[in-house]
Amino acid sequence: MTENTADTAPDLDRLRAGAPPRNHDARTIAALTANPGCARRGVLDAAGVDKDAVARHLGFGTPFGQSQFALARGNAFEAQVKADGCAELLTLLRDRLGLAVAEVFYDDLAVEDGESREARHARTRRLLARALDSAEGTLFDHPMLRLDIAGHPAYLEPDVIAFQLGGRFHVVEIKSFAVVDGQAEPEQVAAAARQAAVYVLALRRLVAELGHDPARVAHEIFLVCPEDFSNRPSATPVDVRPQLAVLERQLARLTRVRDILADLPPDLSFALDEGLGDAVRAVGARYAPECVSGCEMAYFCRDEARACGATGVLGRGVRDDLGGVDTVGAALALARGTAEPPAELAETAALLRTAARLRREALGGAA
Amino acid sequence: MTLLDTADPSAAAAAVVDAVLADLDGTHRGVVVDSPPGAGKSTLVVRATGHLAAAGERLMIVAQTNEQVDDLVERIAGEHPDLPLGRLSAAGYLAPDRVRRPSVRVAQKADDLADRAVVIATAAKWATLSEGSWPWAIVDEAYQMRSDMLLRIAGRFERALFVGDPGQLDPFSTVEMERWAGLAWDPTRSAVSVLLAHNPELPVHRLPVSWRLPASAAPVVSRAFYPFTGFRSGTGPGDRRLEFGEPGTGSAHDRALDEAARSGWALYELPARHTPRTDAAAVAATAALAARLLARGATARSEAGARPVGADRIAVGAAHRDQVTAIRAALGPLGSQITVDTANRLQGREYDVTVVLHPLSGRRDATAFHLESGRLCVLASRHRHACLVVARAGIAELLDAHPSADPVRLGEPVKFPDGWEANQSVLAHLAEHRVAADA
Amino acid sequence: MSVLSALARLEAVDAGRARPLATVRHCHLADAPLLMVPLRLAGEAAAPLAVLLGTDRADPALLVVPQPRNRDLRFAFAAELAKVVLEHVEASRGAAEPLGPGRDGEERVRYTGAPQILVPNGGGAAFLRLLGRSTRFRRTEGPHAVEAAVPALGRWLTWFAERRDRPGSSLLLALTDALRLHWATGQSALEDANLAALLGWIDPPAGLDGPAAAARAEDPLRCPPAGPATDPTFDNEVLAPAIAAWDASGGDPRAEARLRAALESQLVPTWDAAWHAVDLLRALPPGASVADRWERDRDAFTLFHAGFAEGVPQARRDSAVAAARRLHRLERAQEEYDARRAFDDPLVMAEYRLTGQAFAGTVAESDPTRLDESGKRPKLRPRVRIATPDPVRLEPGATVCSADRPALKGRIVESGAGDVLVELTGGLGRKLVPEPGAVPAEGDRVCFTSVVPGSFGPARFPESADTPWTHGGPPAEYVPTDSDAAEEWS
Amino acid sequence: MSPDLPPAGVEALRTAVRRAVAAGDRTDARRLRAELRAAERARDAAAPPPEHVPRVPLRERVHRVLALIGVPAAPKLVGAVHHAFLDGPGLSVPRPADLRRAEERAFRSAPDARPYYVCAALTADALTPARGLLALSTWPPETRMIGPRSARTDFLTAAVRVAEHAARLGPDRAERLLRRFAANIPGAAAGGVGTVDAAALAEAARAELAVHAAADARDRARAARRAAARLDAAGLLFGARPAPDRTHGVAR
Repeated sequence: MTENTADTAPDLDRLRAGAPPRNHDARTIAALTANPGCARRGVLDAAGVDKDAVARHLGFGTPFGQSQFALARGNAFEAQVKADGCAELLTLLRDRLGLAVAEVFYDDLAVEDGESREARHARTRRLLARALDSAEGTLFDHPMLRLDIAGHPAYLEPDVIAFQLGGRFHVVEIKSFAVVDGQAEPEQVAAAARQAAVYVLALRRLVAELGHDPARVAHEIFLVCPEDFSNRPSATPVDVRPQLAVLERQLARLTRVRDILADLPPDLSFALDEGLGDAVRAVGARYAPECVSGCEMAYFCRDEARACGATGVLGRGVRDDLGGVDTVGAALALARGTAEPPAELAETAALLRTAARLRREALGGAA
Repeated sequence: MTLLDTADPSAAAAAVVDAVLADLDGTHRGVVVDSPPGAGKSTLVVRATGHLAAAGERLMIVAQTNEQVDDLVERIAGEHPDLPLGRLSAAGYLAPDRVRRPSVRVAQKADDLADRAVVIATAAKWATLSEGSWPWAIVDEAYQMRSDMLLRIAGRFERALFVGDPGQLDPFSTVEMERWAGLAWDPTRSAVSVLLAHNPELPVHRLPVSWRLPASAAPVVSRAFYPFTGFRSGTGPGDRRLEFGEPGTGSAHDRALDEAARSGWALYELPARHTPRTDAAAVAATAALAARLLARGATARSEAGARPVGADRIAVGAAHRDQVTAIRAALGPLGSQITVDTANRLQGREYDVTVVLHPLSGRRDATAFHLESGRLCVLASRHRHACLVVARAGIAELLDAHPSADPVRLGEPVKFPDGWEANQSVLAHLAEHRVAADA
Repeated sequence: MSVLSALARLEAVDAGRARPLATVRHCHLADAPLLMVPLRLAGEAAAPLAVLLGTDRADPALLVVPQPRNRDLRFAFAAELAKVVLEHVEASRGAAEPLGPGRDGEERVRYTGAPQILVPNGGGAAFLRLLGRSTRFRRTEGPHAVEAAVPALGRWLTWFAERRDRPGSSLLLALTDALRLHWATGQSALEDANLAALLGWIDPPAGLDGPAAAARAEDPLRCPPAGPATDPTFDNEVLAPAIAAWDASGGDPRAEARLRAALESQLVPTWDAAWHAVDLLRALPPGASVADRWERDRDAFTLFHAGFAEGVPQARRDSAVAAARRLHRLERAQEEYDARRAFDDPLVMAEYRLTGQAFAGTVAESDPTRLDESGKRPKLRPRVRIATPDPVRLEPGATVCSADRPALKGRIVESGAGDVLVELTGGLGRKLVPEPGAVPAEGDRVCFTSVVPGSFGPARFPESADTPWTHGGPPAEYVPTDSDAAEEWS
Repeated sequence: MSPDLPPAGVEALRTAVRRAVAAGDRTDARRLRAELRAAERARDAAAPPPEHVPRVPLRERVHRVLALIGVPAAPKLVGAVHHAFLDGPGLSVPRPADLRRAEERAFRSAPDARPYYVCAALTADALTPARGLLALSTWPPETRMIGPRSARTDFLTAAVRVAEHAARLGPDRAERLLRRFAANIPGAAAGGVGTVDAAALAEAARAELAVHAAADARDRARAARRAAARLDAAGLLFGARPAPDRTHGVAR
């Protein structure tokens, strides 16, 4: 895998036209799994292109802003749980997992601002190595972890806690959405699980580098959220094996971007100039309405897909129901019998014609 | 694992059965037995019935469909002809011949069967009873029963043996509800998963040997659908053979049949295309393969001797009802002789050769329905000799492009095996047995 | 999703306007529904910010929480909201009509009306559910006491939210759901969740077509989100400064007025859009079974209303028995709803005809007096042969009923290309000669379907106290605790 | 419906700000926001509330709190203790790094000119400033070293001091603070719901402290010895300088 990425890296640097690669964090890495079939997204992400800037330059900026109320709530809850050596978290772990009273080690792996990410990563390595050897240490706050993304090391925003219990590490993810009567928004839990999986994977790689069994990092993470309608934290174990499997698969796949690059013009670049639109269009997209919630390019791709009448803009389900017919115009022509279907579409055509007849009948000829 | 690898399969299987029977004599309130496809689940039920009856325990047996109940009646009555059986049924039930035996009494009221040592009925029928109690129950196909059904019948027994196949299709509900997600007693979950959530101390046994699946299929199915437990075939390589009376013509159909006869598997691959569900070419190919198989006069040789593969020994499986209807129509007069059905209805059945229309063939996007591992597991594990899979090319790409954004519900156990992984695993194996359709 | 609705979406793209998915209205619309447009503070589970509500479109009431992090202000808001909701409940119920004695001999009644709550979208309904959950356990005495109306509001909102889970219930309707049941737009289901965009496709303002109106609706500055989530730039640039100013002013009425004006500016466009949606729905004639389903809603309402004073328990989560019972009820309601909707509406039935679960055609042959004499007694078993162009996928032996007269039942004898033979087994009368008109005659237009209501019979469940060991045994009885009432609700 | 609709200018500016923000144009947004605030001020024509000038300088107040609890503490705890026991409103403590930087400047320009400095606590392993903590220069060095158990022992020590202080003064203002401590110390919440017995809290904190104290003291003393050997006077108070960040640095 590393040889592949080594070859690909220069090409990817060229795609950014000199701009520095966008720094990945757990959220952006988790987002890589959202639409793996999309070559456009694959190339832009692998190259670390600032998709937000690209989309804005093309006139399709996404209002992905966050409310200051949500930010404040998130920060306040995290600060509260972590305050005074994670006093609340310790209480929670003692109650839920029977953590021994002596297990109160708290190592803040972040130091002051201004320290380099490499130095912080080195410190994380040093402290974790010691913890792995001695099985000593309870809470490791702000570990600076690293994952290779298509040949570039990405340092992960360290807003997570690694928690050691009986020689095994668990990732503790603090989120401010509520768990009400044991239930939380499945989408929010899924997003948290995907992010936690990124940390689990990075932590496992680090543990392996340090010569230990990666399985010492548990696939079970602890999600710490406000309980019901209070500020009281609750801890819920979440099994992130499915998210881990998907993530590993997609990270391995990113190196396959090379195959996509091979089919692209050799001088392609995503510089923010007048050629940007053509450059982006040169890489095929796989737009689906779900993209809007997770990809900065979504509105551009939607516009493109609508302009060419792609059935995909109506949803994956609609596209699949129209099996084999890719455009609205072609499907309607078949339904209305104004176009003679090619042999391979005879069936779809028959189905669409029946559907059209039934609609006509039911609507009294009005349709 | 070492036991699995080295010991004689019969001995390994017998050891598990003995352990199960020993547990029935113990103090557990329940005993669970996981049975992979064709691992002798019914045999176990018959043995356990005899065992409990011999100990003088009155016994109720629960199965999921009338057909399953009748199968069990037939087998138990055959094995234990002196055991008085009761077949509890709904009004309007006509007992088939195989159930009409001297030791079997059919009745609609439990009171009429009070003297029977063993009473057998569907779960739905048991659920209509408001009183009566049996010291023991055997619940068959327990993984296919919804936990709300178990709730309704559990008052009728004190202790129970639960037998079923965890790899097959999960029960489903016609309403989507999040309100019970994460509850240990979620009524939409399977009976076994709820039972074990509340009684984690119950012993769980696993039958280790599939007597149905040939040596060519057991590792493939085991790896894809039972990754953590595993099982092996009862027969070795070469013990099962499929021979044709009529040689192949070299056509793609015949080459696929020959490949299946040789290796136990064939992937008959049509050109990549997105199609409606009832893809005419795929439907035609599926029907043609089944018809050609019959026309070539196949003979199945196995530990049970040689026998011709007649229409009754062939099944065609598909994911959707409309596909089944279309394939049946394409089979013409054979459509009424060869079994053509959906995965749901093929559960628990066994044939010599199966022809399967791959659930993902021609799809542009995979849905949870298509990816459900149990569906593919059922379709890929009905055969004693060979399985032919018909599919459009491009499934690998479709799986690669599948977005993973499944919501996560707190407290809900992660489902294994993952449908995506299972599909990849099976597909990787099929790729080695690929025959391209004639252009 | 089906090919039929996919085609409707394609037609909508082509026409630049939504296309009908129904010929009749499948939900009930009360004469004076209570419309609620709630907003929630971002980042909080159920912290209310404001709600615009009322039954009179010209005169909505605006309730706001000037500082949503202040617990006392929230409960003051809840008390105000409770007053409106409880008044609506009482005003809607009408008279109690006697139904005669039930099986247990007790006289039963049913209110002639029931309260209906409309919200713009599914998020609004989910928010009401959480608001109900966060208020129903409040205590009216002791520490953290609240007004009696607050827990009452919680119990009613919880009840509304639970009724919404029931297929076919109209007590709490999300307008986007209701509209999508009747129209297909030229955009995806995901985009249909935006009420303004959905309306833009169904009934675009003058001078705009569907796509243009929908695009306009996606601009949060011209078309504020329909809630309960607010637009982040509104939060950051308008709301936060206004709340800060209110805080700093020490509750100055002028600062409060500005805050109210800011929130009102976000709510009024949705208020108008929601009534527009109501108008569109009201213009459709109601389906034949809508009144029946509303009657079930009124039954449920009467029951809950009658038991309200005693305090029917609403536990945090269903017990094992309660969950199983509820699932059974919901599955029954789903089946009933699916079938009745198809009987009411040829466009819904067309879905089943396309998938082969129903067919329509002309009676080619009819043998209305045919007797089946194979049994001990002869039975009336008329047969009709129907010519149909539909792609029938019904196996011989399948049970079907007539869409026009569901009591008329039969089974498929044979089905070939363009022609189906049906043997009629029920709905013919009690004699050996069919009631006049019961058997379709040659040349009649008929539609038969395998979608039949009522295959789910009533089911027997154990009492909660008899929950078996397989399900954890009898549950501890739910008793509200101090901690329920003490939840900070922050 | 609203008594005083804002003038169109304010409303238009507000929309313009949101447009700029949505378009990701920060410069424009900043400029427009300033204009908006100006327009709002003009509209309100009300004098802004007078700035509350504290009589006691901030560093002095931080000093008082730290002296009271006797261990390194985060700003939030400092503020809460101030609110509970000292006059005036809650104390809004700036980022510790900023406060310490100012103190360090003062120290370096005239070492030991002041009776005390608000300084850093040092990480035991790297002797760099521990994140988010404030300490006093007058404390013995080992008090300012942060080993792996120190966060907990300091929390417990602070609990003891606060509880004792509350017991002396009467617990009214400190109620909330005591509750927070009690909720996170085993056996401290014996007093039932809502009330915390300061004596019970102190006792519970001491009990847990006994588990960790010896090992923690050992860690801290060892670190203090290393610090004395390696760091100069300023370093001892404000920590070893961390390695600087390299922009877009790529390891290996």
